[in-house]
Amino acid sequence: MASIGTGYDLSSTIFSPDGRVFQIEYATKAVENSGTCMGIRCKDGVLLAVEKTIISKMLVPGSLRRAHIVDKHASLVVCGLISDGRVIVDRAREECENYLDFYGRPIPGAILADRLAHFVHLYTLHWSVRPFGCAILLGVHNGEKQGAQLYMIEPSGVSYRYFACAYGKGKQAARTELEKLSLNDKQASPQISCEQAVKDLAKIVVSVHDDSKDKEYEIEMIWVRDGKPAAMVPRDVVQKVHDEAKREAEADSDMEDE
Amino acid sequence: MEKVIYVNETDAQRKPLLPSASSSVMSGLRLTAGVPLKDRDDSVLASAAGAPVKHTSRPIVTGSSVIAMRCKDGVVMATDTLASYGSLARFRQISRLYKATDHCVIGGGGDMSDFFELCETVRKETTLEYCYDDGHMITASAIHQMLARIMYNRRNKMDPYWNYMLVAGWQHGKPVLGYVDLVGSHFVSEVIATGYGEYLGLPLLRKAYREDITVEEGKKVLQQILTVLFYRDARTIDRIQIACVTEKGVEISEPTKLETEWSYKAFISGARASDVSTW
Amino acid sequence: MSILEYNGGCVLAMAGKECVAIASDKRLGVQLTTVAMDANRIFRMHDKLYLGLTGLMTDIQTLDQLFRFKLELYAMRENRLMKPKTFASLVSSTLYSKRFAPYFSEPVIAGLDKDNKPYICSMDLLGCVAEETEFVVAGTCAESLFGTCETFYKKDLEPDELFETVSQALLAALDRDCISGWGAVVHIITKDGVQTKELDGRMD
Amino acid sequence: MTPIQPEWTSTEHSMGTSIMAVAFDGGVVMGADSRTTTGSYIANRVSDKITPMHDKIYCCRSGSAADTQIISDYVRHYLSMHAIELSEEPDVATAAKIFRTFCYYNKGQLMAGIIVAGYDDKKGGQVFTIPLGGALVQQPFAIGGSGSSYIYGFCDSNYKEGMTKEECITFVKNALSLAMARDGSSGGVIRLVIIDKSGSSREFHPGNKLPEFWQG
Amino acid sequence: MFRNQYDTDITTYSPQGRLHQVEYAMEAVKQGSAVVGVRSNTHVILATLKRSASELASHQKKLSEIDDHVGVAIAGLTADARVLTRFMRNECLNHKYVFEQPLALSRLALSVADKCQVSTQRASKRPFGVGLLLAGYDATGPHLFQTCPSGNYYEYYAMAIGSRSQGAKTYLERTFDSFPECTVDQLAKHAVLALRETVSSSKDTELTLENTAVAIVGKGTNFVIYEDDEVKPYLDMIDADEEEQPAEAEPAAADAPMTDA
Amino acid sequence: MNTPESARGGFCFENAIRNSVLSANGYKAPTARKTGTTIAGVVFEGGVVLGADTRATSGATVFEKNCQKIHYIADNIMCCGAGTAADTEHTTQLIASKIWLHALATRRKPRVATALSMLKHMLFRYQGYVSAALVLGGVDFHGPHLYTVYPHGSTDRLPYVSMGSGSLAAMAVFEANYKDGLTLEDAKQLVYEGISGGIFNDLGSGGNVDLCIITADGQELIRGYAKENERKYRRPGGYKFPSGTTPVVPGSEKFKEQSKDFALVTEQDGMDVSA
Repeated sequence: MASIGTGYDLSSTIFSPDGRVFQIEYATKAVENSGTCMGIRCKDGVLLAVEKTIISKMLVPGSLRRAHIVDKHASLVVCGLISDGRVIVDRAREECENYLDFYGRPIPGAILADRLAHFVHLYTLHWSVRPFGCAILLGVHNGEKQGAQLYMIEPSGVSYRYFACAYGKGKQAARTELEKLSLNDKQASPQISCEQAVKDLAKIVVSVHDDSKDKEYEIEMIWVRDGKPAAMVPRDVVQKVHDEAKREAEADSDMEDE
Repeated sequence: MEKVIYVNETDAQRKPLLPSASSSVMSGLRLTAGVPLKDRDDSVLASAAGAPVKHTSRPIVTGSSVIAMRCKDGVVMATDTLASYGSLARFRQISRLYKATDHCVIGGGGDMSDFFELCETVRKETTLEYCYDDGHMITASAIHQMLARIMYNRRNKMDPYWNYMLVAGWQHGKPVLGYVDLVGSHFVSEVIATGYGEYLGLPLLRKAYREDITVEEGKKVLQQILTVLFYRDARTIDRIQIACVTEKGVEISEPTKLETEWSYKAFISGARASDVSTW
Repeated sequence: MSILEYNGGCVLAMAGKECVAIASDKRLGVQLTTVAMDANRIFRMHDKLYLGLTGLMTDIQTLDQLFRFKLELYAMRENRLMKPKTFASLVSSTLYSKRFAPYFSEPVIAGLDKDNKPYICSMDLLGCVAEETEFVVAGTCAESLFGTCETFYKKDLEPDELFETVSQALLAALDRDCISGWGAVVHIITKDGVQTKELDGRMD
Repeated sequence: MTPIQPEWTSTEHSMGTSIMAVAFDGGVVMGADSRTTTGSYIANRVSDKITPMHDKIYCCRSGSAADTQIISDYVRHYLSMHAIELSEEPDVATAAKIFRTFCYYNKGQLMAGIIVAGYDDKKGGQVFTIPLGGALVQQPFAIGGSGSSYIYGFCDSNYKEGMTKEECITFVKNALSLAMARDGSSGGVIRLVIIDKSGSSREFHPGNKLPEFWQG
Repeated sequence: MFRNQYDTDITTYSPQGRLHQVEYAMEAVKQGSAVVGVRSNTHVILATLKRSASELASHQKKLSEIDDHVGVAIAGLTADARVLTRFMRNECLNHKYVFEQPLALSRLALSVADKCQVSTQRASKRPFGVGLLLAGYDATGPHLFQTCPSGNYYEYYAMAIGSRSQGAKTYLERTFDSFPECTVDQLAKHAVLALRETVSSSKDTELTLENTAVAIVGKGTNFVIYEDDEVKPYLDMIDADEEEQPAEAEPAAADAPMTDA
Repeated sequence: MNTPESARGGFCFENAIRNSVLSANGYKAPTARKTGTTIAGVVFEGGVVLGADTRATSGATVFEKNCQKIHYIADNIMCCGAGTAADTEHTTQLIASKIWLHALATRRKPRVATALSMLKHMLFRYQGYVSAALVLGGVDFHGPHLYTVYPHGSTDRLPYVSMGSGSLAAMAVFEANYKDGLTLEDAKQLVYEGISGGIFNDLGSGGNVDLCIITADGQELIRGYAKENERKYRRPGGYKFPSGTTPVVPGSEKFKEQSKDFALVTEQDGMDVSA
């Protein structure tokens, strides 16, 4: 990398001569090393999924959470440094509480995403702190009118709304796969249901997973569906679709072998 | 915005690096429960100088009695649906029962604005517990204790939440019933009544209580007591709600009207000019 | 401070078998200063009727004079002595007539009636009679006296036993009251006469 | 040390009341709730606040129970003496005048708001109201007591001249049930006295069968 | 050790997206003497190896009670551990004061981890150089948590951290499937055996009454620490085992002498 | 100036100035003995049942454990009293004697309404300063009557009533259990339950339950209808102090024999005024 050793890449408060803030780019690297995270907006809600490497077989399943409930109507997954992600989770919960407290209604996804982006951005502005080493995929459901929404907030503090998105190690492959799903019709309304998306995302995780590097991994999924509070997709359900996806993948590769 | 209870370091640490997106003071009006330190210091100085410190010191929109009984298979709690404004029966369709969790219900009397604020505080706590999603859910007795701490804290600031509340729950296979009031005193008991219920309801509750009384029997007892309260407390009306907490969860009835009796022989006869005595 | 506690002092009466005891302390104080150790608050109305008065000493003395006056008038008019119960009514109505400007004194009456049956009663300062069969108390250590008497009292005590019981009950209570004490006096009224003894109590 | 006493042990017995009277052609309809309170304890839930003064003259009492009872005792006494002296039925106005005398000359000591109504042959049905200071005012209809403040609007908009007896009864019942629903110091049953040339009759409407037309 | 210009500041990422300062703090944990934690369906047991700075010094304690239902074993900088221990005790006490109930283990681990995270993101701070094994019993049963200087925390069935903990981990991975049904004594034996794996390679160290400590917490049992003579039964347990089947002699490893617990 | 024996009736205010000066100087006027009290009554077919507890208090101290709060007015009228003990005692005594004179004058059995009228007028005159809250019950020519009288002089007529600090406890029991057409036994049970509700739930009330049943045939006062709070502890054999235990000031002993100057003429128990 051209930046290394130039001295312009040691602090987030320093621009390089060509107008880049390298520390933010390096923080993004930390995110890209993370297990793949995906989110998808569905007909009846929004689903987030994350691939988690199992670092030890003695780990209790579900430990080292990366999918978090933020409020009754909002969820997020952390892509990147998990402990950094928890700071954002806390902040998100606080924002939700404040908004509900003051306006008497759940915070809209756009505002939550905006406030979190502000918060993340703040950490790129001062020498005494470092940017967050994580990106956030935010799934919010604001009832019938506003519906389900999916946002991604990157370490730089930028935030976009998506039909579907992916980040982390396998992001390129995952994005390609996601684009293959029939995400929306002409009115840009989503086509598939959450139930279906669970299967689809499991398959994508399996397909982008690099077996040669991390043998053991599990999938964590979280959703917010119509009329239901945000919740983790039950572990047994995820396990089932995961196993199925793996079987299918093996069958495919066997076929290819033949 | 600040949390109600300041107890530990983490709260301080969780405070945002920079002021929250929603600022807590706007053109001199307070938007949060917390009082800026300076204001508090001022009021302490004022009182030291002999000037009275002013707080809202009386309830405005008030609810009357809350009564409850712990039964073998759950807890029953009942209130009427009136919120008075002095002697004006201002809101006749107010629910004074709050479902805090799947196994906990809170009933409140006293100032209704304070009661709703306390319910919000509890709601925040239970939402946070929901978010943690770690298999732990706050129990009724923990809510009871938390409310007691909040109340005691506020009364020490000479600015109490003007309420008395009952907390009923089902936890670890057992019914729980507790009381908290504006000065922070709190206890658990098999039968509790607040407000006028203390004088009119408690004697009947104590008489009706048995260790093996069931929720169904308990509901009938409470209904009878609320009838007595309607007869004898000028701040109680004949529309009530009964909540019960059992293993199955919380069940709060729709507001129902009480059956009352006004037609005893001696009640009907009024004074006539020819009567031997008027009174 | 209640005006009833201005001078201190207490009285106790207890019924025995054909006898009755009435006892008091001997202190006269002005709030916490002791000014006399020979105060008298038990008054002989006649040989079988004694009146104990607690409270403000000036009212005690006024009432003593008033009741002696009334009794002598009664004795002269009727040529007989007043029954204790009748006397209680007299005291009660006298006090109640000053319902809205009362004497600050709570009386205790002890006597023997015509069959030498003991009669005891106490009153509040408005003249509400409380007749008892066991014991009555009044004064600054009434609560302590209730405690000691509840414990020590026995039915049908002979004069000698009655003296000991009353004395013990009184001394025990006096020990816990700093505005009563400094000696005590006990009268045991029997059909034969009145035995009077002064007790050697604490002088602090 | 005296233990803290609840309010109802020390508060005076009073009638935070809803009372009312309406004159119609040939008589009056009087109505009252039945709640008597000390503090917010209901000492009597079926009290009778419509008190006979004479065969065809009644009064509705509000304020201190003790004061109004004593005053009406005196008025009844004077009125019956007066009737015996005259050997005819007293005028409603006379009854009202006696009430006024007591209320006016003792205004410092009394807490009494009274509605006097009845029938006499000279002037038919009449309604007089004597508020707190002792003024005496004749009105086509009168309302009084703490509950009345909630129903001025209703009464003003629903009163019509020349109502029949039955219309008056409905009017009184509806107005009182509204007042009783909103005023914590009023409640219980509605008692009505209907007075006309032939004498007086009573109606009793139990607390569980009051008009509920206002409840949506 | 490789040195670069990105490893001197906690607020600086390396071009690969790594935080070297945090990684170095993790190294501090590995310098501490080993601690082992194991969990059954009812109990959690911690076993620790204590060091002493010199023959004239006492052995550094590595176990502390946090509350009746929680205890902690530390590996890394003792002074940093003391700060965290005090913090955790405070958390538990506050929770008990407000809710009159013991603090759930998951919440305690979370709050410690959050505290650790804060000092990985501020230029004015350094990460805590200590790893913790939290053992406790709460409304959802027995739990064993590990926290790291990075602010990560994990829940384990069995875990070992500290110097030469790899041996213990290998032992645990081989045997932990059988732990859930273990009795307290069996579980304790596993803990001590795993701990022995961390010393079996060195010539001059073996588990003794002085350098071994065991702590137990579980259903109906408050957190109790066994030290000195109290540890004897546990050491006897493995000795008895040994007589039956002598352990294989392993080559000595020449690790650098440690300066902290 | 008033001579001590001046018997002009009414209250005497000769100490008023002195007492107000004392209280202005900070010497609090003492509180009188009160009956914290639960009193109640119920009408049944053919009569009334009155009930009362038996505790008298001064502040928080129990001054009498077994006092009688059901007072005699006439053979067919009784009155329970709550409030300042001296006031209830003397008010009822006064009305009793007035009723007795009234009965002699009219040569009729007294009516309950007469007693009620006298009570309310007297209490009204004193504007609540005579603090007597009463439950008046009786049977006369017109049948059973039951009233409450408040200290300010207002009265109520009801089929079931209660008064005093425990009145709410008793009233709760009545409201829950009263029915039309009670028998004597029903009424006794109801009053007993009401009073015991007061005894056990109101700290100002305690001791035993007294009942009084009045019917056309007469009245029966049952002292200690229920004694649920008997003293449960007493030292077996009691405390015994041998003669000489208490130190006596030497030489202070005096003995005065009963004098024989006056004969103690036996008073009769009551004047016979039945004519």
